[in-house]
Amino acid sequence: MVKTDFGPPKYLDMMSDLCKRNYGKWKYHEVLDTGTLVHVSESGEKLYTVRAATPRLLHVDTLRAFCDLADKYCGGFFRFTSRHSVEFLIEDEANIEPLKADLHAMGFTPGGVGNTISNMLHTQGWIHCHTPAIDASGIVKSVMDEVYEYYKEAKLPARLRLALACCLNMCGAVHCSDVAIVGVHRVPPKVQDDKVSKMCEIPNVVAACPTRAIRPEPAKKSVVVNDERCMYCGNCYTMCPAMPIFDPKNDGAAIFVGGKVSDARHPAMFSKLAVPYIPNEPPRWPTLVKTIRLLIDVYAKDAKEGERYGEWINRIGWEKFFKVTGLPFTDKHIDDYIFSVPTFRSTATFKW
Amino acid sequence: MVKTDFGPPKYLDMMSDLCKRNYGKWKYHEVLDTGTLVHVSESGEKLYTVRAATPRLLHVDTLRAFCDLADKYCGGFFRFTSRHSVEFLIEDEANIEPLKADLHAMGFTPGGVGNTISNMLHTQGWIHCHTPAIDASGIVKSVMDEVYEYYKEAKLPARLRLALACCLNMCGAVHCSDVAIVGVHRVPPKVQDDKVSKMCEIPNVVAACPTRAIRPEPAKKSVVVNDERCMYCGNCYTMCPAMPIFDPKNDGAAIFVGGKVSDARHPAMFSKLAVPYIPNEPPRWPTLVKTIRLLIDVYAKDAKEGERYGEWINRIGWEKFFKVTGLPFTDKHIDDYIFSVPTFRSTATFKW
Amino acid sequence: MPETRKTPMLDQLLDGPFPSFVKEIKKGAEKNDACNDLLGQLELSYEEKITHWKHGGIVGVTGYGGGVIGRYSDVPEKFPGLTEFHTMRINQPAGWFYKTDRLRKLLDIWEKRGSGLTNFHGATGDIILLGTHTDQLQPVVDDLAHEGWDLGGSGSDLRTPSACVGPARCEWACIDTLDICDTLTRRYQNELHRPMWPYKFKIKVSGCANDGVAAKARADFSIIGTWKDNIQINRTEVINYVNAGFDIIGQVVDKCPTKCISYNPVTKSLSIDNSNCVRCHNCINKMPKALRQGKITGATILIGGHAPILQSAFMSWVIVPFMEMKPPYDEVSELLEKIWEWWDENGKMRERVGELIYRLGMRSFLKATGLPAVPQMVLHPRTNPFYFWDKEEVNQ
Amino acid sequence: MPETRKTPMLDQLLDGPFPSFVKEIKKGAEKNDACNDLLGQLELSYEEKITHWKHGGIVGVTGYGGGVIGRYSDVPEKFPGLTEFHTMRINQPAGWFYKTDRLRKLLDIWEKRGSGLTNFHGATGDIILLGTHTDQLQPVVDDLAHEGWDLGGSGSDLRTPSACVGPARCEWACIDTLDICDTLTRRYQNELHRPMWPYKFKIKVSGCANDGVAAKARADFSIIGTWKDNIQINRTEVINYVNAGFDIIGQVVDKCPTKCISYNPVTKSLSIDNSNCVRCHNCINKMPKALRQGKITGATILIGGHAPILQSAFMSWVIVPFMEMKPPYDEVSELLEKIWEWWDENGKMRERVGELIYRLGMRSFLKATGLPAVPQMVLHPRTNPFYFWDKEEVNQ
Ligand code: SRM
Ligand code: SRM
Ligand code: SRM
Ligand code: SRM
Ligand code: SF4
Ligand code: SF4
Ligand code: SF4
Ligand code: SF4
Ligand code: SF4
Ligand code: SF4
Ligand code: SF4
Ligand code: SF4
Repeated sequence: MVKTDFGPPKYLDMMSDLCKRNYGKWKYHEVLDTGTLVHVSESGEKLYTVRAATPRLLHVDTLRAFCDLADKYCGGFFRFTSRHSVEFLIEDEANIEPLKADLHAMGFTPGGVGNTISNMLHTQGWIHCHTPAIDASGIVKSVMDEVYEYYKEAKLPARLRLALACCLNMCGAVHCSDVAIVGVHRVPPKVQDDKVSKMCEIPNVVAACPTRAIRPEPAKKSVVVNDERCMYCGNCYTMCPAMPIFDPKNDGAAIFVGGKVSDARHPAMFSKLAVPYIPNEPPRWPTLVKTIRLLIDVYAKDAKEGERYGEWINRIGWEKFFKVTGLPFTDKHIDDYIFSVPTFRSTATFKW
Repeated sequence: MVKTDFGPPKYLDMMSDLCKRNYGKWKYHEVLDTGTLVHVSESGEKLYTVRAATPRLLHVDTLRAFCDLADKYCGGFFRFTSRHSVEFLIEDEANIEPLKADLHAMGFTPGGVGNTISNMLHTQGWIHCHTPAIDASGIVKSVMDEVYEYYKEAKLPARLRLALACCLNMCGAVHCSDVAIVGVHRVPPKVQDDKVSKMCEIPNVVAACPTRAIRPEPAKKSVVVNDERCMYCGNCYTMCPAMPIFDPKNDGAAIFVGGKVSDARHPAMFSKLAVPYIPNEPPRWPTLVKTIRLLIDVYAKDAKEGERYGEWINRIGWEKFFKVTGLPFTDKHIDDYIFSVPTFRSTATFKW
Repeated sequence: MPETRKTPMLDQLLDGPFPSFVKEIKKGAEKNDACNDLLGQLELSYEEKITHWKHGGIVGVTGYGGGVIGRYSDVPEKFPGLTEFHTMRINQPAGWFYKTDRLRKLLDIWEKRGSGLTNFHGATGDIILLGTHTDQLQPVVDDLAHEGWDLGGSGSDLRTPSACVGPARCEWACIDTLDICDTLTRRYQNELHRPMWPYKFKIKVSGCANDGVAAKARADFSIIGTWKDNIQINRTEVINYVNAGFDIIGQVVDKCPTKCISYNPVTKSLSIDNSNCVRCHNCINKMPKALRQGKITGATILIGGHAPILQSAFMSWVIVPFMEMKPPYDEVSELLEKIWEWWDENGKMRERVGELIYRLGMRSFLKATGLPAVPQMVLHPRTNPFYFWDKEEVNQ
Repeated sequence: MPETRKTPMLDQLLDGPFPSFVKEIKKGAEKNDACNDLLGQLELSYEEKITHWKHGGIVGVTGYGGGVIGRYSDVPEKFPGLTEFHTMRINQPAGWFYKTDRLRKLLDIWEKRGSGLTNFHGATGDIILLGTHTDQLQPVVDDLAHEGWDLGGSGSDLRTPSACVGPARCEWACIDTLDICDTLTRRYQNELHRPMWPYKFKIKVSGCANDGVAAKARADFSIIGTWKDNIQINRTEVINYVNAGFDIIGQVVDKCPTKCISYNPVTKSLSIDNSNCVRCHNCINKMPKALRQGKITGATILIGGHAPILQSAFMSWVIVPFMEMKPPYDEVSELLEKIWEWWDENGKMRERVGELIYRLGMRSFLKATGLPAVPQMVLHPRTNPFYFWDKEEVNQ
């Protein structure tokens, strides 16, 4: 009989003695540079952390190389972060620089600590998902190459979290990121009548549509989509493979900005639509990358020390945001979904 | 042939020469006391205004008495305000005090200017409407008697607008008042099956219910209400007189607080539920009056100079509001209607 | 004339400093049966905690569809004077200004043909004549017409617009509220008098952001005065305020929502970064002698306000950040008419224009009216990714 | 072994300073056909701007319902290595801590039986093993089990909980994030491995309001560390910060959301009105040596977070302002189980718990869980008057 339901390895078995000794006894930390932190315990013991961004998609050989570094410098222990950075936990201060040099040589230059752009959260894209409107990894690589200086150097007013989701399912915390890319479709699903009856449960498909754009077409044992009401969420496709919603000519990326999840200063906020659509331009998505760059540069220049992206916009106002970025404001920016009304400007106060 | 569609008398024909001469040329004003304002024109001319609250329900004889005062002191001109106060527009400063004395003698003591409680907006109640859950005028009288000192004396941190609507239709700006009373029902309508078919169009009645609590009952040529889904809005009764929703044992008043319509400092805000239910206690509604008094006294004591009711609560937080007022917080206070989710506290920040 | 009704409960509302509505009704009861019966029926309502008015009923007068609200007692046997007790709504003069001789005529007519009871004014702003018989409706209208008073709105029509006192007695009116209100009321008498829309439509005009007629809260179409250029500062008066002990930091500088005011305590001078001013009006409110609005004035137009029936209360939201407001106000009319056309075509029965926009989206509204989408329309852009593309916008 | 795929487009992603995922796949392609085909198929996607993965397909292993995501190429004739290319999700150790010898075992198994490609980690937090054949699923699971690695969640089940680094390396952890995460993961292995609910359910644990695992944004059930008593101030360290030139006014005093911090520049001392502190954590973030959280620690529990499908994204909201967090965390479990029961009973297919609460109301949720209504649950009370009364609450 196979063993089941025993769960993950115990975290304590994955942790160095130093971590265990000082567990819950950390007193304070200092940021040594954009790749290095030190945590000091009540006991006076110190733990150094070297962090480096990864593409998350890692071959076992790369992971083995990380293991080699951990064995060499960290007594065989390391970890990953909630943003898929790798972190090496060092007891001996002397190991910091050699480790960094080795990491750099491997192509994993440390960075992402403090007021930087840390690793960019993302999803599967064309590498492994069945519903993406855009690729994930290729865009992330292109964007991170472009804004790399902000990863390496602490030049931002506050930390800036980038994220990408390849479709509206938004796997990840994309909807609460400082700057987020989301893959969007722009045309209704194409119903493959011959397949619907075989592959899909029609009542479920009809019920799946949040705008009630789908009705049964009993004659064909299929369904019909009212194109006027469809806003391309793709939920019908999730329920019914016979309703593909891809369209290479029209799929692309939207950009949302100003979200955060920490409650520091201002409570967590959703990201808001900045750019409704940028076409797919593989392999390096130049328009998208340029727009992200612009969005970050304007913020870096205009925001005050300690202001996250959304806090900056809250201060200057959305009308100024569109002015200083030069991005067009369109009917798409105005909410017309369930919770729209509270987003309307029910006051005569605004900036010109 | 009857003359139709000629509209109201021209406002200019209803205005003194002084007003016409200085029309659009006013330079500044001063509050002389809680019943008196002076407006100074570019030309140096001055216009004094004496204001007094009225119960709005006025017999022609009272209006004639106002006309007499206007003839005596104001050259035959006077006006009403957007809150149904009466305003006498005086050219000769010497007329101010005599006019005030006469008004006082009539029972219409001047007040309501500046940081006071001005006239209480209200609706018809049992005097003239077919849908009220509470009376209007009797409650207004009882409340205003109780808080009269705040009408006469400028003892508040800012102006405070009271309003009352006798049912959820909320005729008036009740939903954006500092402190508002709203008549509420608490039990579903009673369907008079025999009358429905005669008096009502069933499809319209079914469609009228925002929570889809009503379904047709073809057997009886009537409708059935799903009591679980009914939130007593009374809209079905508006559409169908055979569905009365009154219940003397259960009708009563709710109190909403913290609204405003001016955009000064903070944009206009909706009022929010403070007390879900207080029973009808004619003729003087002591519990309701006591609760309003409490709500005003706490604000008067705790708010800072220049802070409207809602601004005060925004500063201290709703959790403190319920603490300092001692009012219970219940499941009723948590929104469960269309726009509920944005009102939930999606942050771990709050006060104990 | 029957004996005056005994009203022990209502009598308790004769006392106290605030003017008593019971006293008003009693004034009527002395000379009018209906008023006397009203006292009686109201006392009964106080005893039973329930209204005694029957549901609606349509009554009207020749040539008009709205303006009269039918009202019938449900206990006419007890209170025969209330068998019919209809309300009439009369267009108020803009700003609720009255010349006594004109008003007295109206009062006389109402005393003769109605109960003599009024509301000055109704919550919408009309003069409300409370209670008369069906057979008096036409004569009242005829008599009033003779004296220059016309009916107001009711039902699914335009309601009598209303406006704050504006330039007639307020230094802050950025627009001629009274003229706008009067012009629109006259221009749309047909829309006002003949219900033909999905539901009611209300217009209110406030001269500045203080919104003295609560337009944003209760008008489908709110016109709010504002300005485009810089707040005017009178430096001497600033110093006067400070010298008089005014808390300029606490009440003005700190209260500015965009923190765009700075004050120099040494020179006692105030400066405003107008590019970040949102024209909330607080600083001007607090220092009326020292600060004045800019000189390039006009209005912000907002849409959609209404009470909570049925989808929750909406406050009006911006659709035109700035519109010039010069007579004959054709730009407003053009916009209004486009809105009415779209609403009339698409609105369901009893769907306010704001609710229709909620249902069909601002996108559809903007297309119909030709208004451009601007960031001033929203507090913030959408947070969800569920937006539509027109066929012409996508690659076929 | 077929020739390495030509990937001119992907090759452009080998350059640049950020580590390249293409390089990772190429590492695999050198020894594994499937990886080589993955390169080819991805290049095709880049050319055609479309995914080449077919829609889902259910695959699994003995005794488990979730944890494996079926994946099939839609062009298997071109890329035979991708005919079957399933993903496996593996429970990560709490906090993503690894001992190299343990991890190497997992890597060896995956190289032997799968593509050798991984995600470290998936967005939910699992170890993601990317791509293997159906016939390898069971052997992978067996081999992994032998080394102490178990499957994660997928489908309508509990997903692997995740937690920030917490007390293992952070001075701000008010709760033992790792122990909570580990305990719940172990306790609910059945819920995690056997989809039986209306939809997925996610738990995330952050040690403080900084929310390092973005729980509020993406967990149905968010556990966030906090404290009840006063922030601890180290006066000497405050002076050190100031002397070092730290902008204490700009970064701490002015940024406090409730303005409850005051600073005396003369004595260089900071004081906090803790009764108005909302524990946003900013002041502590900015002066980690000078300020520490209180000593009475526990967690705030929030519910309902999820991405925008279908009713817009929800952020979790407060349901328990403060819960003590002592092992064995029975109070959390009791609450979780009550929530699951209610959701399971009432939820429609693919209705997240937050959406169910939206549909039925917090009232119904509170009744089911026995939690008391408290003002901390809302930003503000309702603005509409549309609330319900239970039969027992009204007079019959
Ligand atoms: C390692 C990690 C926790 C983990 O379990 O993996 C972590 C570690 C630390 N975080 Fe974090 N945070 C981590 C994800 C997050 C997240 C989640 C996310 O990014 O998706 C957030 C919420 C971000 C947001 O709001 O969108 C987060 C918001 C913060 C904040 C609040 C920032 C703010 O002002 O809004 C602080 C406080 C600060 O730095 O001032 C903080 C501070 C810290 C400290 C200083 C805590 C400490 O004393 O050890 C750690 C080093 C910070 C640094 O990088 O400069 N950490 N932290 C995560 C690193 C991810 C990475 O690879 O970059
Ligand atoms: C007469 C009237 C206009 C009319 O056409 O009838 C009027 C007249 C003035 N208002 Fe008003 N307001 C009048 C209704 C309103 C309303 C509407 C309402 O109350 O329903 C509001 C919005 C109230 C709200 O926000 O809920 C209103 C918000 C203001 C404000 C902003 C107050 C604030 O800080 O939020 C000011 C400015 C101030 O006083 O600082 C103001 C200021 C003024 C000034 C000083 C304007 C002026 O220079 O003449 C006038 C005397 C004010 C006073 O009473 O102290 N008026 N004013 C209305 C008197 C109603 C009454 O009988 O009391
Ligand atoms: C008379 C008046 C109350 C008063 O005591 O002053 C009034 C009385 C009635 N209103 Fe109103 N409304 C009156 C101003 C308002 C206002 C305030 C305003 O216009 O500024 C509002 C809130 C703003 C708005 O329009 O939303 C208002 C919101 C309603 C509603 C809810 C509409 C909504 O969209 O939420 C209803 C319900 C309906 O239309 O079925 C309603 C319905 C009614 C009805 C017709 C009752 C019904 O169910 O059919 C009442 C007729 C009673 C009668 O005997 O005259 N009344 N009603 C006001 C009109 C007087 C006038 O013409 O000057
Ligand atoms: C693998 C992963 C993305 C990644 O690249 O890391 C992923 C992949 C998929 N997600 Fe996800 N989701 C993943 C984390 C998330 C997250 C983030 C999180 O868990 O913290 C979210 C947002 C939070 C949330 O749960 O709402 C997320 C929100 C969704 C949704 C939208 C749910 C909603 O309520 O809005 C869907 C749609 C659905 O369930 O039908 C979805 C559906 C899917 C499906 C199953 C696609 C589908 O339509 O059926 C994807 C399977 C692809 C595959 O080949 O494995 N995925 N998904 C993540 C899981 C890895 C792991 O176990 O560690
Ligand atoms: S965001 Fe969409 S396309 Fe991307 S991994 Fe998630 S479900 Fe797949
Ligand atoms: S894509 Fe979304 S909106 Fe369009 S038909 Fe499918 S489920 Fe409905
Ligand atoms: S609030 Fe209701 S009861 Fe009162 S007047 Fe308006 S419609 Fe009638
Ligand atoms: S009162 Fe309102 S909720 Fe109840 S049945 Fe009537 S329309 Fe529906
Ligand atoms: S709204 Fe403005 S312009 Fe009109 S009366 Fe009030 S303060 Fe004056
Ligand atoms: S009008 Fe309001 S926003 Fe403008 S400067 Fe004055 S207080 Fe500030
Ligand atoms: S969430 Fe708080 S406790 Fe956890 S790692 Fe981040 S700062 Fe530390
Ligand atoms: S934790 Fe936040 S709210 Fe509390 S004192 Fe510090 S900054 Fe202010």
